Amino acid sequence: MTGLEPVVAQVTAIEASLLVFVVLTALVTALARDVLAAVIVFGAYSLGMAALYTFYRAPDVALTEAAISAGVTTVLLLLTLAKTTRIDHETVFEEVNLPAAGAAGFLFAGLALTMGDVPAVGSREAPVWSNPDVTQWYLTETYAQTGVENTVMAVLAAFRGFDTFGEAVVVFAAGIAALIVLHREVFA
Amino acid sequence: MSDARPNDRDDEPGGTGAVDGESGDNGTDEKPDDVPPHRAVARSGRLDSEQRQGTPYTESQVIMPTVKIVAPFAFTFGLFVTFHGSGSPGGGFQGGAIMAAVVFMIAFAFGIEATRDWLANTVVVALAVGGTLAFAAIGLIPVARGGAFLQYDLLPIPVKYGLESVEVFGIAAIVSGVLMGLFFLLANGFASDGSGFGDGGTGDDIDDIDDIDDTDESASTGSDPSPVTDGGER
Amino acid sequence: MSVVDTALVAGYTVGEFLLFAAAGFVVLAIGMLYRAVKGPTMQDRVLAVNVLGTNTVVILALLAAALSEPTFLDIALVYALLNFLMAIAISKFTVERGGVL
Amino acid sequence: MMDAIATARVGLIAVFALLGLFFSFVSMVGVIRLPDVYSRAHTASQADTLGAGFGLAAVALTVGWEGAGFKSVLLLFFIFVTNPTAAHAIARAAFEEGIVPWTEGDDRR
Repeated sequence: MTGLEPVVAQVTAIEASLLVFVVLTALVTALARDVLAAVIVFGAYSLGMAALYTFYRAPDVALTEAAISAGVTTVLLLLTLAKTTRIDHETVFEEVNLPAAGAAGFLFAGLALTMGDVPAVGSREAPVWSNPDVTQWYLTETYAQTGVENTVMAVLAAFRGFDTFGEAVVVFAAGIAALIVLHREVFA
Repeated sequence: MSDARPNDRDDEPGGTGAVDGESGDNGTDEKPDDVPPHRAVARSGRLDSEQRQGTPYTESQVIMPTVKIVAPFAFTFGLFVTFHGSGSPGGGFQGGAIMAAVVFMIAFAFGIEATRDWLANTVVVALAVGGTLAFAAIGLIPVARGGAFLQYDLLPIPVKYGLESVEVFGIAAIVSGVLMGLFFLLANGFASDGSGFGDGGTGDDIDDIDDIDDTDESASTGSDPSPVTDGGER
Repeated sequence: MSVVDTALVAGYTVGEFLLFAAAGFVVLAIGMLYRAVKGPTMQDRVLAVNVLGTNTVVILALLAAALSEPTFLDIALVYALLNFLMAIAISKFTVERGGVL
Repeated sequence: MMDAIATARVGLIAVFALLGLFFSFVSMVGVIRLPDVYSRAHTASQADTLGAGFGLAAVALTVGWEGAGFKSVLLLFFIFVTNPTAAHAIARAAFEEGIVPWTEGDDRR
C-alpha cells in the first residue's frame, strides 16, 4: 500500500466527490431489491459518470453517456419492466452473499495493489502519451490528413473505419435479433 | 389505499381547500353533497381507482405543450451534434441517440399508439437498412475505383465531407432507426398469441440460428420447428 | 489572461474556485442520493434523480467553465433537454388502467 | 475603470456560485426532510430552479458572451421549461397511484 500515497495526494475535491457518488450509486444499483429502484438509481449513476468523463476531458464519451443514459437506456429498461411482472418489496436492499462479497473484495484488493504503478491522469509518463509513434502521430497528423478537427471522430470514421463499419452492422444486427427474440416481423 | 384519498384537490384550490383538510379520510361518499353537479361530472375521471377504471386515460395537458416546445430544439440539437461532429464533441452515434430520444419523448407525451401511426414501420426500417447500405456504399465506391475499403481520398468529394457523410448517412441513420425500432418493439412486447413468425412460413433461417445457438449435439434437426415453439413458451 | 486564471482569494484562481463549487454540488448530490435510495415510493426516487439531473447540468456547466472548454456545454445541454424523459416515462409507467404503455 | 469591472465580474462569479450552492443546499434539505412526495416536489422544483439559475449565471459570467455564454442561457431556459413539467409528471403519477397527501399529525414518510 505504500504506492498509494502519491496517487491519493493528487486526487482533487471534485474527483473524490464524484468517485464517492459513482461508487455509492453503483452499489445501490447492484444491491437494490426492487428492480425499478435499481433502474432509477442507475440513471443517477450515469449522471456521475458523465461528469467524471467531462472532468477527464473526454467530451465524446461524456456526450455518448449523456445521450444514451438520459434518453435511451432508462426508457428501454422501463418498457421492459412494464411488459414483465414486478414484485413490490418491503425491504430496500438485497441480502449480501458473503462468499461472493469476499471474492469481489479479494479481487478489488488485488487490483488496488497495482494502483501505485498506474501513471497519474494526464501524466506525461503515461505510455499513451509518451509514445511518439502512435498517439502523437494521430494528434499532429489528423488535421493534415483528413481536415477534421475532432481527432476522436477522425479516428472512428477514417483511421479505423472498417472497425466502425463492423460496429454499425452489429447495431443493425442487434435490432434484428430483438425482432427474432420477441417473435415479431415488424418494429411498429 | 385509494379509498382514503380526498376527493377534490386538483382543480379548485381556493374553494375546496378547507374541505380537503377535514374530509381527507372519509372517502367519496359525500361527494355529491359538496360538489356542484357539473363539477362532479367534469371531475369524474379522477375519483378513485375503482371508478377510474372505466374512463379513458387522458394525456397530460402540461406535458404535451412542453414536449411541443422541447422536441424541435432537441431534434435540431441532435442534427447539430450529428453534422458538427468534426468540429465539436459528438458524431453520428450521439446525434442518432438524441434524435431517437426525441421520438421517445413524443411517444410518452402523445401516446405510443399515435406515434406508431405517425411514424410508420417503413420509416424505421428504411432508416436502419438504408444507413447500413449507405455506409457500405460509401465504403465500396473507392473499391470500385481501384482503392481500399473506405479510402476517402478516392471519393469525388473532399476527405472531410467523406467522413461527414459516413457519420450522417451511415451511423446516425442506423442508430436512430434501430433505437426507435427497439422502442416500438418493446412497447409492443412479446408476441405470445402466435401472430409472430413462430408459426409462420419462415422456418429455415430461424432453425439454423437455433441450431447454432444451443443444439450443437443435435445439429441435424434442421426441419424441426420445436426450438421456435419452445422459445414461444418461455 | 482570461477570467478563469484571475486570482480570487487565498491564492486560488477563479477556475479552481469553480471546481470547488462543482465539488460542492456533487456533495449535495450525494446527500440527495439518500432520498433516491430510501424511497419510500417510486415517485420519491424519480423526484430525487430528477433533482440530481438538474444538479448535474450545473456541475457540467461549471466544469466546462472551469476547464475553459465552452464546447463541453453541449453535454450539459443534452441533459437539460433529455432529463425529464425519465419523469414523464415514470408518470406513464405507474398508470395501470387501460394499458397505457 | 476596466480593473473595477473585472474585479466586479470575478466577485459576482464567486457570489453567484455560492448563492447557487446555498439554494441547492436548501433544496437538498427539503428533499430529505419534508414529509411526503408532493411537498418534496414543491421544494425540488422551486429551490432547485434558483440554485441552477445562480450556478448557470456564474458560468455565463465566466465564459463570457463571446464564448458560449449563449449556451448557458439556453441551458437555463430548458431547465425552466422541463423541470416544472417533470415535477408535474411526478406529482400526477403519485396522484394516479393513489398516494394520499400528508396532513398534520400523519407519520413522516
